[in-house]
Amino acid sequence: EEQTVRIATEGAYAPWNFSAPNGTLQGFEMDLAKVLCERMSVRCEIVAQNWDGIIPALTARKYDAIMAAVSVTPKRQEVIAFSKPYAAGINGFAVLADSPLANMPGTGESYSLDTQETAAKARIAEMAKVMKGTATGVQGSTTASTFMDTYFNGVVNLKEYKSTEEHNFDLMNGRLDAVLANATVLAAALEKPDMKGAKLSGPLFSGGVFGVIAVGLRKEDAELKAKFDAAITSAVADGTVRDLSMKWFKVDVSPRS
Amino acid sequence: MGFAPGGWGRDMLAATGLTVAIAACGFLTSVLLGALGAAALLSHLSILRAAGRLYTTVLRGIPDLLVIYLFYFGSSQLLALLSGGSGGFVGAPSFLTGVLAIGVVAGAYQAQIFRGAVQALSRGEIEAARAYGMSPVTLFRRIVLPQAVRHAIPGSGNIWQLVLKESALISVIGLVELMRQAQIGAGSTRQPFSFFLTAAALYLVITFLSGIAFRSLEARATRGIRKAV
Amino acid sequence: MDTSFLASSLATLVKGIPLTVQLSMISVSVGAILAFGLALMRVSGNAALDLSARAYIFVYRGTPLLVQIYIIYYGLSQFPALRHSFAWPYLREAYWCAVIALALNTAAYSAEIIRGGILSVNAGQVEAARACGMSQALMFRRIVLPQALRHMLPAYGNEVILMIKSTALASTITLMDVTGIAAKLVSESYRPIEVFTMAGAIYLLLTFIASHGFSLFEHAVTPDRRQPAPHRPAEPPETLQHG
Amino acid sequence: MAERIPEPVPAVALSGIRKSYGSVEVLHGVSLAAHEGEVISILGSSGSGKSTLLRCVNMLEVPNDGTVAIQGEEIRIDRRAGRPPRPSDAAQVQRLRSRAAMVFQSFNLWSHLTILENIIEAPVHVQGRDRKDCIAEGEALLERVGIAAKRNFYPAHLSGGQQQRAAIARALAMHPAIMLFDEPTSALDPELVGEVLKVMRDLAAEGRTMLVVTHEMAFARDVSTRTVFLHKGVIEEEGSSADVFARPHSERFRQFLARA
Amino acid sequence: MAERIPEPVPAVALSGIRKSYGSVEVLHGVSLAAHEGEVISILGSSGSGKSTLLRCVNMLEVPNDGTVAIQGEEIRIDRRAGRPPRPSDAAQVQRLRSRAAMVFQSFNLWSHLTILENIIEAPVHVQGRDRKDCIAEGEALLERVGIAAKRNFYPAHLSGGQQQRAAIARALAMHPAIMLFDEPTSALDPELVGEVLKVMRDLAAEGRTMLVVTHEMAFARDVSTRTVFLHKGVIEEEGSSADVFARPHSERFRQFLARA
Ligand SMILES: Nc1ncnc2c1ncn2[C@@H]1O[C@H](COP(=O)(O)OP(=O)(O)OP(=O)(O)O)[C@@H](O)[C@H]1O
Ligand SMILES: Nc1ncnc2c1ncn2[C@@H]1O[C@H](COP(=O)(O)OP(=O)(O)OP(=O)(O)O)[C@@H](O)[C@H]1O
Ligand SMILES: [Mg+2]
Ligand SMILES: [Mg+2]
Repeated sequence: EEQTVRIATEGAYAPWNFSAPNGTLQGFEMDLAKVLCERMSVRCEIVAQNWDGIIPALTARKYDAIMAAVSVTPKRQEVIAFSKPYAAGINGFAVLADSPLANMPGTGESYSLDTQETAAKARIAEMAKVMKGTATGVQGSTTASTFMDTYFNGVVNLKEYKSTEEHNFDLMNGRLDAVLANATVLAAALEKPDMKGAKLSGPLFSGGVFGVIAVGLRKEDAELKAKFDAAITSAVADGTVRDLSMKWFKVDVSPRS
Repeated sequence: MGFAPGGWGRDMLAATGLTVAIAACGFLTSVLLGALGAAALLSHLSILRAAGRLYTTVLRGIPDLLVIYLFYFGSSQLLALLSGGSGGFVGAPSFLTGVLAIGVVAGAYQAQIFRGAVQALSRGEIEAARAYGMSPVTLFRRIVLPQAVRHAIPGSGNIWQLVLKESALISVIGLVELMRQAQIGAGSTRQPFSFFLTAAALYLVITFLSGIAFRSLEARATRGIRKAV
Repeated sequence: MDTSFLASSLATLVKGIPLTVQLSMISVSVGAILAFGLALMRVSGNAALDLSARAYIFVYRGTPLLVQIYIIYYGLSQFPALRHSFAWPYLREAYWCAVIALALNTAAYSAEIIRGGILSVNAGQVEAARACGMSQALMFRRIVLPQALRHMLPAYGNEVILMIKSTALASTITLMDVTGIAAKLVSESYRPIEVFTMAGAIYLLLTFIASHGFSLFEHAVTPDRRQPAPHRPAEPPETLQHG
Repeated sequence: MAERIPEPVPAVALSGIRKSYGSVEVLHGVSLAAHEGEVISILGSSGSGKSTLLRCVNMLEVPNDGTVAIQGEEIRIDRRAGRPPRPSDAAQVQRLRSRAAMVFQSFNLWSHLTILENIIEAPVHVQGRDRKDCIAEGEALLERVGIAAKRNFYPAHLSGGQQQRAAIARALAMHPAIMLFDEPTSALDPELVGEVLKVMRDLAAEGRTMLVVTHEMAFARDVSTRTVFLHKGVIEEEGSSADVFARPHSERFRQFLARA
Repeated sequence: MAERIPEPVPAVALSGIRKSYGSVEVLHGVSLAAHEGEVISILGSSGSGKSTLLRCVNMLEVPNDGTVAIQGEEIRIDRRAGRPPRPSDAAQVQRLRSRAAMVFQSFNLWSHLTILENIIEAPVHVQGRDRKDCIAEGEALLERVGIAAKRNFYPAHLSGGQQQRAAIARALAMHPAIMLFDEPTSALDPELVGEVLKVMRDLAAEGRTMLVVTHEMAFARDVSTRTVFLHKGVIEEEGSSADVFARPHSERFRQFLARA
């Protein structure tokens, strides 16, 4: 008999996961979930859950897995288990095109904090000189805020927002000089007319604190974790993840391993 | 927005319905608990008074979200314990837990409002009811309640509004009410303004309709009362 | 329970108290003044005043505070004219936006409470004031308000407590009050129950102080509900008055 | 001696009633028994404790000392130290109260009910009588006190005298065995005073027990069987009305009569 | 003829007063003038409109028709169609009211103020007099009505008669030129009635104008200069008190006197 796995997502983080009118869930992770479930030969049920309660409800067994662009962090690992990663976290800064930050050093480059740490740190030091004292926004409780705390502590005036739209607003109306967010999300936002005049500036960062994005699972469900690991490994290996990534983000976020 | 296929209208309306349902049930619960709480606060038994004070102080004092978490995760743990297994998620139904959590919090506010309303009543009229042999229940039902309603309506109307907004917190336990639906829409289309403004407009519609109900209740409750100002 | 974690969270959260208290106090006081004006408009008997106050209350009670904060903080900044006006240095600051939003919101709720208090004053009491030639204003100040105050204190106490808790929404517009810090701690530790319990304890303490203050105040202004004090402080003796 | 003849049980028996407000004692041990069918007038100057005494009969004020018995049944009072005394058995008090109707000095009509509703309230909801019957009877009573036209008015829209009459009708509608009247004619014009006193005389003839606080000397002398003069919380003079008015013992009461 | 002799200006002049509640008219065109120093008793059965008439004098009820003049100054009334009439000039009404103190049938003491505070409230805050003086005077007044011991009590803790005396003291403290009394002795015992009537006699001797709704025939006959008998909203009998009681014209008033 077929096993049912309930997967929770936020349903409000386009283009990773979002809802269409009438509640159908779509996005990169939804497509990926379908692929993974097929490969695990289980029946999947996807539920939408507010971000705020998403981890407690997992441990309370309301569902069995989370696919909601959750980054793997040591703190989260104390509470839940993670599968093998299915995406890398790539983040970048957006600024107004007519601001002094418009062409920060390293624009167009990208650095991995794992493999190119020294070079990345050198770039960060240069950027810190330009960004000193500016107001920078990040979404709270994300890897972006951890990155700023780690590398720009005391340099910029950091403000935390509930969502990326909100800091984008404040970037556009001049309360902020720069925002740092997931590059996929920023790229999607920059295409919209209301963000005309904003652009990416400085290098893209991945690895390190940005870590990787994986399926969140209960620690005791080792068997399910094994299944997910296997399915993800194969989907990464045969390029499925890369294809989905190009389809939804127009960049490749598949984890390099 | 809009109702065409691909429009969000239908979802927003459905969520509005759920919001009204949660709020209405939560409000009724709060009225019930508030009446009990006020009775305790006004009791001549000091132990009941203390219990009433504890209830109103603690439940008004701690963040509502915490109460909801405790009700939701607490009740599911309790149910799991009772059912003896640690199998799947033994779900206390979200709707019920949400309504209870909201009702218990709002009840603490209602208790204070009812207490104030009762204390504003004419002592003489209460004495008359006692003198005619009314039991506390009859006294409450026939004399205190109809008159206290008059003093309590403006404050209670505030609590109704509170409950209506509070229902938004229920989304953390997985119900898609109006505010959560707006967030979903905002995050999915990346157009927060249109969604939040629509939600605000829908809340206003609810307020408008419930305002009519409250006003007619108030008019009924003030029959025969000479207005001071 | 991990007591050392609880203790360290508490130590961090405590830093948010000054902001939470400031936001509460400023918005409650400003809100009370506005509410008083609105309540007067409501009972003025002047149709235009009544209607405009009613519309204000309708809109502010009828929409979620979160949306109001959102509109004041993000919505207003959409207008370039405003961004170039004298008000922008204030509206630019999340702090002032939060104060404005909270004060405007509590004004609507408090106005209803004050109106309820005014309406519960007995007609005979007002007639006696009119009959001895009190002006409307004097009557309000000396007779109606003191009596209305007694009746509305429980409901107003509710409102102040709600306000203290509502300041938590300021964290949605980047302010690091107790809730803002709590959210940050949760995101670092992923232990929401522990952190929120500690934050809850702080809010409980603040609201307890407020509600206790209200009980004391209510007790002080309702001597007529109690038996007369057996021995009032003695009036100064006759001889002293003449001396 | 007269051991075989059973003493009739008094309808109301107060014994050694003391009542304090705060630290001020306003009744200093008052004893009084009203037998069935007796009409007792309670006279006394303002502030002498008349209303308080009447309110002790139906436990609106719980005496700090002394006992109250209604139709032979003593009301049990819980007088544990350190808190105000109160009846031990609420149900008992309710039961006894529904046999003793009161007309208040300040009327205390229920402001949210019309006059007719005021009158049928207790009969229907306390005594559980049929609503229709009560309405018919209530209308007859209103007719009798001359305010039938006001039956659908709220108390706030009545004149003082009309309110007082409504309060009397409300008490009569209970068919109480015992009636407690606190200055029932204070707001009435002399014509109506006469009317109301006539009604009370009829009630007396029906054998109801009445305690009447009054300032109407004529009523005390001519209608009531017994007169009690209260002064500063103590009964100064008591006896059959005829006796008391003809041969007052107490100096204070003589003064009172002289000035009246 | 007598054109050169100026008519004295009446302290209170009512002319053609009509007052309706809803569709029921309770005063059907009442005219009445009280000259300085006059004491007018208003008699009438319950519900005849006495309180309403008195309340029209100080605009607590605004007449639907007719005029009210205080010391020669007519109160301007705004009677635009389609809404209840109201005074056009609030300041004028306040000014005139502060010269006419009222004792209410139901006392209406301010419940949040002690008795002494009740008494000094209007003198201090309306007339702007010195607080200390007012306190001294208030205490003297309380002494005079016999409730000095209760000066720091709240109204809820007073007996009916004590409240009524406090209400009288409150009115006296205003030193009003005109006094409106609505059954000022209803809650008092006969002794006190005598006292209060004596106070009123003194006031009359001081030349104050008084309108007194009363059920005390003795007061009407012996103290008041003029007596008015109101019946169903119409003045049925009016004249000098001596005349009216000696030779009543109206049949209705004769009946009233007979039954009293
Ligand atoms: N607010 C009101 N609404 C409707 N009718 C009223 C109102 N006030 C008074 N009335 C009616 O007007 C009539 C006259 O009332 P008013 O109080 O003047 O009588 P009164 O002569 O003072 O009687 P009493 O001696 O009983 O005090 C009464 O029939 C009363 O029912
Ligand atoms: N709740 C109270 N608190 C304190 N003192 C009170 C209270 N009620 C009554 N008293 C006092 O008790 C005394 C007796 O009051 P009570 O009402 O019995 O007088 P009374 O004989 O009915 O007078 P009256 O003829 O004026 O109505 C008064 O001096 C009064 O001030
Ligand atoms: Mg009395
Ligand atoms: Mg009257």
